Amino acid sequence: MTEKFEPKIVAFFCNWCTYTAADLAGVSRLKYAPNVRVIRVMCSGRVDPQFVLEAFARGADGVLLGGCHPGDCHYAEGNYKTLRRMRMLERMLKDMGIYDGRFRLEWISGAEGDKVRTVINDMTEKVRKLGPLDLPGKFKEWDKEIEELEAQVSKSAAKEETVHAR
Amino acid sequence: MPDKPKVAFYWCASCGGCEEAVVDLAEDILKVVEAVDIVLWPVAMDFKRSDIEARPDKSIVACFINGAVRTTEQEEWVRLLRRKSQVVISFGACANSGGIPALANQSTKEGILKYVYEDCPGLDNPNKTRPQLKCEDEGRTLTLPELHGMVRSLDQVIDVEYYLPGCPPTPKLIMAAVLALLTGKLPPVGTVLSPDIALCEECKRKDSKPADLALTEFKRPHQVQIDPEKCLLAQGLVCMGPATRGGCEALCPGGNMPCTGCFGPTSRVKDQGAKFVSSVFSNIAPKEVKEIDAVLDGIPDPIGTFYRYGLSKCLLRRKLN
Amino acid sequence: MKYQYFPGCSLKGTGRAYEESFLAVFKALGVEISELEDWNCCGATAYMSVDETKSYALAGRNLAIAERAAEDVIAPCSACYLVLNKTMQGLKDHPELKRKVTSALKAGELDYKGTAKVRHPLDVLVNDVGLEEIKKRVKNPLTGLKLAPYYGCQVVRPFATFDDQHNPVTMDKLIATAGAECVTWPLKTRCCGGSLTGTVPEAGLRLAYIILKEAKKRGAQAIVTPCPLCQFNLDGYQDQIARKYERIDMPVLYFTQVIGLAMGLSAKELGIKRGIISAEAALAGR
Amino acid sequence: MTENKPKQENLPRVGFYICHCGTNIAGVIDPAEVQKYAAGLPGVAVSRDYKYMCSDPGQEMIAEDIRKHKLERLVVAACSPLLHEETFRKAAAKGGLNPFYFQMVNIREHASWVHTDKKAATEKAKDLVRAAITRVRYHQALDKKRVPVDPNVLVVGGGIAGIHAALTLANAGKKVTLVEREATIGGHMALFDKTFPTLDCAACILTPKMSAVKAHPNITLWTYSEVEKVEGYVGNYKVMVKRKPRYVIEDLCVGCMECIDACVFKEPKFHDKFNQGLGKRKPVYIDFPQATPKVVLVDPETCIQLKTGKCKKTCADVCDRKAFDFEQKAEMKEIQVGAIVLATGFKAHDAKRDPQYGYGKYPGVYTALEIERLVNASGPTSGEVVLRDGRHPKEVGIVHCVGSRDAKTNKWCSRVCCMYSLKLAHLIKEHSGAEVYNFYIDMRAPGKAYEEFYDKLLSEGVHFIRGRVAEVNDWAMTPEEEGRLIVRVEDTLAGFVRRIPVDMLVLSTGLEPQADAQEVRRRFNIGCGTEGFFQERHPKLAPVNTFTDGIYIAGACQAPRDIPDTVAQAGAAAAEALALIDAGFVELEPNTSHVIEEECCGCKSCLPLCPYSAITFEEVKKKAVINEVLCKGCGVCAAACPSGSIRQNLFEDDEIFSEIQGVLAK
Repeated sequence: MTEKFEPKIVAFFCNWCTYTAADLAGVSRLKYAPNVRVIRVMCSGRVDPQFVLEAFARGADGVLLGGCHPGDCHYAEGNYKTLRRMRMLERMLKDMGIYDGRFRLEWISGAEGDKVRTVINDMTEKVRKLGPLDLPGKFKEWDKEIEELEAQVSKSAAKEETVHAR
Repeated sequence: MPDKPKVAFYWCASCGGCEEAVVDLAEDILKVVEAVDIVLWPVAMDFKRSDIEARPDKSIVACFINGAVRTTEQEEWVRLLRRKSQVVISFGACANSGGIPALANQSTKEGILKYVYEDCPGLDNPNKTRPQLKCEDEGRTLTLPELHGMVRSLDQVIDVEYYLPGCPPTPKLIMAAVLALLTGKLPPVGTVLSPDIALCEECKRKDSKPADLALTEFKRPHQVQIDPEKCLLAQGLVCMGPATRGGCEALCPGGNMPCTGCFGPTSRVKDQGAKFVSSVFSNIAPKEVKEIDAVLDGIPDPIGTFYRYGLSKCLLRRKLN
Repeated sequence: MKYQYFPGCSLKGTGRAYEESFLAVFKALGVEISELEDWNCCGATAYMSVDETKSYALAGRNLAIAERAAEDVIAPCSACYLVLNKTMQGLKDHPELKRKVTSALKAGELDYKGTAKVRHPLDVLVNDVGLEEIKKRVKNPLTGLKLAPYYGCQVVRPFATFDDQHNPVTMDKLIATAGAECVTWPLKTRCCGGSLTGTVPEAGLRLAYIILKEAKKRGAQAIVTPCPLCQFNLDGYQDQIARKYERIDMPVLYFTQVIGLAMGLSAKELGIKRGIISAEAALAGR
Repeated sequence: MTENKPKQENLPRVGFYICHCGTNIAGVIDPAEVQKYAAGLPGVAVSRDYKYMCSDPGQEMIAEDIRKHKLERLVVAACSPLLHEETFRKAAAKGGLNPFYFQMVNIREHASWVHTDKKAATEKAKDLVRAAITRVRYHQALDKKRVPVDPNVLVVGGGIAGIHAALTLANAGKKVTLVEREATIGGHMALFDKTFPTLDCAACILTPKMSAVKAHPNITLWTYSEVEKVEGYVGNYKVMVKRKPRYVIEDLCVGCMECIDACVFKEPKFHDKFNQGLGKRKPVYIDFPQATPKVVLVDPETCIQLKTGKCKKTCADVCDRKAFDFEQKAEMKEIQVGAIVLATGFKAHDAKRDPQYGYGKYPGVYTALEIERLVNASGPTSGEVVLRDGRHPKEVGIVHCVGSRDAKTNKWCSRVCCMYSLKLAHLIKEHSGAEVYNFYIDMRAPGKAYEEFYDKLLSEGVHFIRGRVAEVNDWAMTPEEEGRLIVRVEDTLAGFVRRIPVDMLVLSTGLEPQADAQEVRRRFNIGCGTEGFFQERHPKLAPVNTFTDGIYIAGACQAPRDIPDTVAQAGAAAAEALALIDAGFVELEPNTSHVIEEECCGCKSCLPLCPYSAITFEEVKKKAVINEVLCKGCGVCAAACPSGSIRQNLFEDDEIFSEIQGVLAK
């Protein structure tokens, strides 16, 4: 039996625009896919590319970053800093084999509750089509080659020790 | 004469530069040799694996291992040395974070073998012969170690007590580590034996760094006449100094070349490349996507630039296929 | 200074005086001009409205040939100038169109990259050669001559970046440099009748008449234009206009002829006599 | 690498609470299941679900549990933290816990209200709860900082907005410094003859307020001055003001204007900026008779003494107060204020940017501001509507939306042009008897008594032609058109193109941001919208606040607006400033960043990132330092510090990493 794959998406939303927009979507009772887990930051500029990598490494199938529209940042220009570094991060992710919209940067103002819905639904569907990324599973898979040897070595070591003891 | 403490040196996937660094201790090396018994040092002395296997566990006081772990043989060796040693010091960038060899984590094992034995220009291998792990020759069985699927840092294979950073570690840091070992004045396990503050602290160009870089272009060192006094980032060169642990006394910037990050990040940072990107690209000038991209185009190989010595320690560990 | 030259059909036909004066003036200014090898129809005329893709391919072929050399291309005919620039822009904006055109050109072993630069001689004279340089060579200033600068619709709209779309002034500056007086009027870029003179003559002739009449009213002794179609429309239909409205007798010159005259080139070299309405009286009477 | 993970056995004791919010949450998410799940997570000492956590009993339950179970951390899963974070922080404090040992989980707006699949919503709630419980272990005890507020106020801009704000504040007993760039206050309003829709005389309502400013004991008026530099933060701004030299000592001049008569130039011959160039002035001049302060000034560009040093100085000779000082230099003044009101106004659109209307080419084309002066009784023609060539116009066209609602120039509607065009139509007709044609796109008259004013104009026989003017030229096609300006326009109501000959054409130019709005906004550390007007904090709920606390905006510097709205906004800005001052202090959210000195390498990467200049470089130690009062807590610097040496309170790396791990750990 194959269950429908439900992607896990970690979102970083800025307090003033996108998080507020997500609240607005709630107040407006808009319905959208339950696949996104929002982490609140004061500004999208607080999002360190390390956070994005960490989210992927810990099992996110997608990472969404939401900030104020250019020119509308609560902190004047934080979102430009986000944009600049995330453009580079996107290139790096691509070089590391993570692309096709698994990482997404969206400008959503506090008034755009509906955009929260459409972006989340759209991203969920797109990531669902891509299938699981499952880095924790992959890490385990990759490390099997050393686990095998670890087991072997420790076994032979145990044997050696007994020989030695004799 | 009481037994001198036993010390071992070993190399895995490395260039030999770390061995050079030990030799670079110059006359100081005599003090070391006087104080300890070297029981293994493949580059300089003839010991066999069986010699180590024959030693009791934990009988080696300290073992310095450089190089990344790429093959089954290296893995066997480091596991063996771990068992025989009280303290393992991960020595140099390759052991600490994969180093240059870890850039191979952008390719698959098959991809590498295929390129090396089939596709590489100038290759004369019409039958596409590849080395075999095992073969029979005149009745003897010959074996070769197998390549792992990826390059690992030493601590991704065995537990490690200390780290000496650098490509290679500087003689000064090596000597300090050896002295600490000999005197027993050891920091907590897991410590990197170098100041936990970024390189700019000790860089002579520090004062010339402007507050706002507002970079509009990145250049590679061969493309510019480098001003020997001025901050290299301010000259549009990718200098990893701000995101790199100090301790080398800014050797490269002192030699008119930008820091490429071999000392790895400070203890507060998990992923050196990502953190550097966060910092330096926040400070470029343009605001429009097109213009931003034009600036980024100045860095043709981001992974090779920001993870030159640390791809094994990238949070993603390797390129997915 | 070196340029490639794209004549188009007009400058080899009805606009021969334009070609003659253009080449003569540029030669006298020491600008090297070499005609584009194996050029074809620019793609204007009826092509654009019948089959846009073919029209782009035709223009694209000229551009691909031009790209082989490093020099900018001068297209004196306004229609050629417009179509070539339009093609560059169109192929840049529409990848699918570009794919079709480039594959058609590939069949002819041509490679279109979009690197050519198509210039108008007005632009080159004012911005590359420079008014100072031209002024130095004016031997025979046209003092006392009153000229109406008439740009037509195509040269500044919509691709030109060298002049204002509403109120172009490059030719005004050249006229002043030639020592003549420039008439100010609001019809600089109004329609000359274009192809309507051939298809709906009652509309086309009226438009040409409006321009001729206003120029005369404002005291112009001749109209000066950078466009062969405008020149042909305004010059060639004055008999018909006379029958329908009134006789105007307004010579219509190319700006290159005006500069040539001021530089002391002969009327013959400049093809002055090729005009249907004779300019001799105007030029002599000043 | 080290990770300072709290050890399993010493985990702080967490109290977890999930709110049903009636059925708002419980209708979709199963609170009991989440509560049971949380109880099994490491470190959780108490786990409860309750109908309304935000109610008094709910809060009391938390406080009680903190005391009874010695809770060290608090997690509440309920609505949005933007709604009730403060409520539960207080509940924590009531129980004796530092309020910042608290993390809130939003399972209402972000889950129960937006999902229908109950199982998936409950799973999502568990993930979010786990993340918060993992995160809260890393929380630190924090305090809110209080800073005192200086009671003095700076008002920048002496138009009607600045005047009204300054008077309101001064009347409330606050010391106000009003800084104006021009030689007189009054702004654009001082140029007008009448104001719409009431047609009261602008001077009659404005000049008393101008005099009141000058006379007010609480107002220091600095005209011909500009703010050069602003430092500091809410409640504590240090402002540098440059006072340009007038070459006349302000305190000595009584404004008798005898010096103007005595000037060696017998006739006025220089461009008169105040009269939009329609009149002339001398090198020593005063903008208009009611100028405030009523002090003359000398223009260094045209004064012979100032240009050559060789003049008979008849002006100075005639001054018995000895007010002239040709050696005067610009002076820098420093003031301390707690709040700033920016009322820097607008700039009229440059009609030359629309060449099709022929401004600057045909002398018969005027801008609306020129006409304001022309119809003004105290203007250069004493209110006579006369063309530049001396003729009296028989027909006048007024083109609306010049530099407004136009993709080529400004997209926005300038809001006042329809109404002032009506006013000018009325005044022109009244003063000259000419036929007046209004060319409009839409007639916008949405203010009190505005539509009625439009009706009045219609009944006065002013012509209205709906259509955007295509072109204006002097190309006559008939003898009647000779020598006149031809307006070509599509009459969209009649459905054909018309040529309308006029003698005078008025361009109703729109309102634009001041040319230096960007520099000014940077100086004051506030934002501009895409069109270049100052950005309000919230378009509806905080229209006079900016994103910088303590700096307020009023009038047309924020967007085009008319006089009634400007005055209302100026009053609002003054009230906001008073609210700040009278509170006496401001409390700052502790989510600020700080540099760990011994970890900072002094690379300066963080310095340019801070839009508030909160980060400075300490030159002796060569380390970055963050002023926590200036810091607004965006965390950009913390994200960008390449060696991880900047921490943001409440959003530390450990906290966010643990939240990521928590949300994904399964």
